[in-house]
Amino acid sequence: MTSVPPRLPPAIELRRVAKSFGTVQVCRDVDLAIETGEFVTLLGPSGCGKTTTLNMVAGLEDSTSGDILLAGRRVNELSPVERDVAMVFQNYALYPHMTVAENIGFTLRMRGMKRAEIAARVTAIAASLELSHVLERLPAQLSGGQQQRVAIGRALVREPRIFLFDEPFSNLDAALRVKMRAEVKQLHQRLGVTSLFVTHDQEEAMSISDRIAVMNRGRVEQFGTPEEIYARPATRYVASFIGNPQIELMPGTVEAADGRPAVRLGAQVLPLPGDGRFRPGQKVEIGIRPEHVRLGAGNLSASVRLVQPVGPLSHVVLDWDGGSLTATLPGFSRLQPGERVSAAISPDDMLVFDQETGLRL
Amino acid sequence: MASQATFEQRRRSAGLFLVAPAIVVLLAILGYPILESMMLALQRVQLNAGEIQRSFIGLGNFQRLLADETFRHAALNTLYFSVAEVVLVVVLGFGVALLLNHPLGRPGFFRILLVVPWAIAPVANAVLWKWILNANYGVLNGILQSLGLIDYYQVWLGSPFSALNFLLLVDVWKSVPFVALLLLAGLQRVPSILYRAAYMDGASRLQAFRHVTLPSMRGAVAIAVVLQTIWSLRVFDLVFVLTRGGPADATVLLNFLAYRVTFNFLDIGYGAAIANVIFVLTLLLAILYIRLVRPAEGAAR
Amino acid sequence: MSIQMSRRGMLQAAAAAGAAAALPFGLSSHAAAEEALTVFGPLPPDPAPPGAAKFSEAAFEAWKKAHGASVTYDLLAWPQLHDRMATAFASGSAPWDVIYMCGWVPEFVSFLTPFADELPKSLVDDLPASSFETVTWQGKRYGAIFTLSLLTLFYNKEHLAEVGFNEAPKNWDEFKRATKELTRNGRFGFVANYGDPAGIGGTASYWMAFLQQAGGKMYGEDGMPVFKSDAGVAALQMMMDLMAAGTDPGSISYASINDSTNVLLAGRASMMMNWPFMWNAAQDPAQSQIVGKLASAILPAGPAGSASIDGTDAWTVSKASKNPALARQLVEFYLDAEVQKRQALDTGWLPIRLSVLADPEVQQKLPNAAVVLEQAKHPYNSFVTPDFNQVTQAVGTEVQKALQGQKTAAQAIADASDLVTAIVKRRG
Amino acid sequence: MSYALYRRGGPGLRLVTIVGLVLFVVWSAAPVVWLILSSLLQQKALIARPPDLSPANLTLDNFVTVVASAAALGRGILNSLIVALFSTAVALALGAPAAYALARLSVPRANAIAFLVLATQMLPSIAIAIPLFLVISRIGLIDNVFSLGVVYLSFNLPIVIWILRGFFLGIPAGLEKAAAIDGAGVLRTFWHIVLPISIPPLGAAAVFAFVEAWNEFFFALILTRQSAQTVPLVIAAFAGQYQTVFGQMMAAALISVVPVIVLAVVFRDWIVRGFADGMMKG
Repeated sequence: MTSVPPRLPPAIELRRVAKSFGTVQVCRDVDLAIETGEFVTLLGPSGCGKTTTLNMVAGLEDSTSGDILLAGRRVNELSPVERDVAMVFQNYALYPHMTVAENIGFTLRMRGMKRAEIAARVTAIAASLELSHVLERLPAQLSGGQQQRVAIGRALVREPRIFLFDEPFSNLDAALRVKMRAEVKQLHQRLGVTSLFVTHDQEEAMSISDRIAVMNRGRVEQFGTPEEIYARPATRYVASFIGNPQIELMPGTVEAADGRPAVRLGAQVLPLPGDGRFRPGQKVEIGIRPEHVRLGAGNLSASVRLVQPVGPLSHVVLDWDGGSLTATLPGFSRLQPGERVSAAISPDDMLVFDQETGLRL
Repeated sequence: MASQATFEQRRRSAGLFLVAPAIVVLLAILGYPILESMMLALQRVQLNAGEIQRSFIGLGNFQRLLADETFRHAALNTLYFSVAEVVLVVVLGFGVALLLNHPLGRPGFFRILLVVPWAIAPVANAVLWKWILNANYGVLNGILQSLGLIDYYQVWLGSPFSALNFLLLVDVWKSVPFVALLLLAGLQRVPSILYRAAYMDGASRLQAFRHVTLPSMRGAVAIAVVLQTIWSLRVFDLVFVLTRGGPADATVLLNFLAYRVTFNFLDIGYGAAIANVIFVLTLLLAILYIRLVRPAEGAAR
Repeated sequence: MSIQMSRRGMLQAAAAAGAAAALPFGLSSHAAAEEALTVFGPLPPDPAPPGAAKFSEAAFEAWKKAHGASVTYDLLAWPQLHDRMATAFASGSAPWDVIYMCGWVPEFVSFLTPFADELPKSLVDDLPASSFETVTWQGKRYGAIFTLSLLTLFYNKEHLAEVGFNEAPKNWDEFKRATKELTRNGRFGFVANYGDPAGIGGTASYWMAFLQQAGGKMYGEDGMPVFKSDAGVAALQMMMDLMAAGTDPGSISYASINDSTNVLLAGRASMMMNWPFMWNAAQDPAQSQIVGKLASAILPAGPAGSASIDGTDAWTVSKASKNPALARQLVEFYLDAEVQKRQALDTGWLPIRLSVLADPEVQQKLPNAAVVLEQAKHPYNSFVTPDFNQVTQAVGTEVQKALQGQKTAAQAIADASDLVTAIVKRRG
Repeated sequence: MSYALYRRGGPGLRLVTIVGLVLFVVWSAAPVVWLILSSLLQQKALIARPPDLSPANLTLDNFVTVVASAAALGRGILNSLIVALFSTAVALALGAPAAYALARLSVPRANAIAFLVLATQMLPSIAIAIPLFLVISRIGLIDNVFSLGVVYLSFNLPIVIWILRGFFLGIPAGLEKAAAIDGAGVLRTFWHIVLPISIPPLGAAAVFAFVEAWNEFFFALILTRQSAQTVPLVIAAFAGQYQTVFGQMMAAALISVVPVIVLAVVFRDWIVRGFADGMMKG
């Protein structure tokens, strides 16, 4: 019986939202609550339902069941414009027959705003996006980055309650993508508008979001801050999707060794945290992130298969009795392939998942 | 002022609102005539005592068709004509579209020239070709002889096979422009990024055509093929002016036969039966072509 | 103002239209009292009525005034006449009072009134009795022929003289020999339009002329075909022999008589069977290279003598006409002796009245008039029936097959007979 | 090989293209050249063997005669213009929205409807001519340019729907979504976004509808008398039973082609090229 202090309803809330096309279920019981001002990313591989979810929030697709609430109001039947959302599309979706100015001003025109006011707002937006000199050009005459900015300008100009981004950077080259990512994040910091962003790029998601919803096969597997998602993945799927290099997952069985829980991975037995989460005989999967593998001390004996320096770090792929393992070391590693090393993994760093449900134990 | 319809529902009802006028107009114009022609096909129609007498004879007209050798002959002619025409028109139309899509073919002159054969009234077109092909004073004979390609003036429309093929040639000449236009518009819709991709992938120009152009053109080609099928089965005025179905019924196409039976023989029920056979035949061919051109129906979505 | 599509003297037509428009408006105040007639017919140079073609215009105006009638011409190119008529009749709404027919009387008889039975005796007596054959159905006369249009032989005098013929071939043997000998120097002895099997002037109707020359008939008393006979085969064999002897091989592809006429006019063939209109066309230097070289004669005699077929251009009156008496009077006006004479002199279409045909002025302007009159003394049945198109289509197609060597004459005639029997039986 | 060269083609492709263009010009133009010559020659010269092209035979008589018949030809052209423009405008006005709906607006059974629309074209016009005549004469609209124009909708509307539907299917879905987000409803999206980017196919469809209506013969023959006669009937009038005045017919045909050529000149860019290439890039 706690008394809840009065607070704002979530800016975006999805309650058991499902979507199917015929017999194909694209989204299953998606629950999501996004607070005002938050920057949230829907992350997942293609076909996981993230874009469909975004479209449902935008009002571009109907949900088959469930409720969509914006600022506490059910909006299932509202048109996109009534929902007061703006969206930046994959491939930009700029109107090819309109100039940049017309593209940006179109939405204002649709609201019956006066020409002079439209022009003023377009000019202001264009200036802030460094588009002033291309206002009279057609989209086909712009560079990729400029097109991207026009698309953002089009979303910004109407000062919406919510920003939606549908893989907006997927057409840009890597450098430009990183740059645009920073611009969008700064923009968000400046304006503080609730944003929902869709991407399949986990690095993009990690770097830009306040919270991330990892989606898989139409479900939200985990919704949390980037740190939570990374450090405490709720499921094996989330663990494997997040992190670069990928987490190593190894099947094993829980045993009791010296009265403490341990896990048997092939010929090796590794200790587990003794907090009573594990039962002997339990089939589990062990996940070990590369940065948690400490080399040079410990009881695991392994041999170096591959060394990949990436500048500040080196990824070292090891072979050991339990299978293979990747370790991340600072700086340029001097290890040679074939070299034998010893490694240690702290029981507290191990992520243990139930083999059947995939849930973290 | 939220309407109580969702996005997709609104789109659907807007769709019905947009599609309805066209359907209503079409139904108003064609509904009764189409039903009537189907009814007529089941009747024996006679002009008697200043009025039309109609008696229901079930499938009698269709039974008569089965035994009618002229009909069989016309059906075979039509099948050959239609298939050959669709193939020729689409292939030539594609060729012309590719030529006009090339930078060298961009000048507007070519595009205007393209429209001309199609712009000439079919009546005049048929008479023009009749003179060109004339066996005695036709300019085609004159040109071929002066080029030394033939020794004697040929009777182009004199033998069954030759007559049918010249009929085909003339109709192809008239039909290529529109299909070329359609395919040219289609070609310009192929995203140039695909060609860049093909170039990056090291595809030869031919491979790019095969793997980029052709697949992207599926929709346009499908429309061209289906429309041309319909039109080739409707060819009539050309036969009427050029050959009257001769010699010895060699160029009788089904539509001409339907015309002859309906308007020359005033055997209106039987004519309607032939027309309905054309309808079914066109329908089958159209479905077949659609299947051929779009093997994977869902892939286009 | 009705359509003025005459291709000659179009400027005059425009001038006439201007003049008509300039008439004092007092005249038009009678309009309300006028009886209105609508006439459906062909455009010139095909045989068109006064006022449509350029002849007897003043007389026509006078007639209209005298009868308080207005006449609207609904004119169409000849090849389209039948279609529009068929559609209108089949839909039960043909708005015409007077209708041009060309061998279609039996076909459309149920929409016509037998007005010709009421024509004045003086007029009927001046018409060849046989001219009513193609417009009579079941004993009643539904039409009046207004131009004597029989096939005769036209030939290039110069060509014939070159091979020793000082006059036209008189019989089949001479015909074949002349054709053979005339076929030289890249020219052909004979040209025809065998491309279109059906209708008057189609392949079948040519064979019908030969059939009668051979002494045959199409139908027996019971209306069933009787042409599967020696005469029928001989007629077709004659056509095949002519083909082999030197008929322009293009003939099989000429779908209208115009195609083959041009061959003769270009001097590239020496003989053809053609209609009276040929005479004037051959004298026109703009279209003819044989001006002054053309002559005409009756068709060469077969075993039974000469014979021809009838072009049967006739005026009929619609059963639906609201004013059949006035319509009949209009046809009488078309057949008026003076109008007939102007028709002959101004348009080249021969009159049908015997008195006008015998008129020296007419005979002098149209030397072939005498020939056609002479031809009219021989049989010229076109064997029109309600299913004439269908019958000629069937026969003509078989004749084409024989001419192309696909069948022997006997085979083709036997097959044609079977087809026609089936057609006649289906009519019931 | 640079990309530019790759797209344009090397000397080999260039040669093939030039040869192809020459063939195309000959193929398209040769009969037309003969048409023009025919209209300038006396019949006598035309039936000579080979055709006698000596300057002495060149004449403008055919045109003079045809133009002098301005009553018929002029009215025919006017009628054809009215019929063609009316039919084209209505076909586009009704057909474009319908095509858009069938292509993009999740109308139930859209594919089936589209196919049925097309199927109406599979019944030969001969079959429907008599019933159609019956209906139109009952309501007293025989010989009326607008009833003829309405009848022309029976073929122009389905074809326009089909041509445009094909193109609408290819429009990137993102554009419509963006418009929806920008606050445009279905109708405004159609008007402000879809139509402007579909000008090339709209131009092609318009030219198609215009030409078909301009040249249509069979319905015009049956459904008109004198006052609503269209150009093809006027042209056909030069081919009689016994004589075809070929030169005059060709002169009339040439005159009748002029409006279509004008249309082609005006629309030549819209018909196919449309906006800058690569408009749909990305």
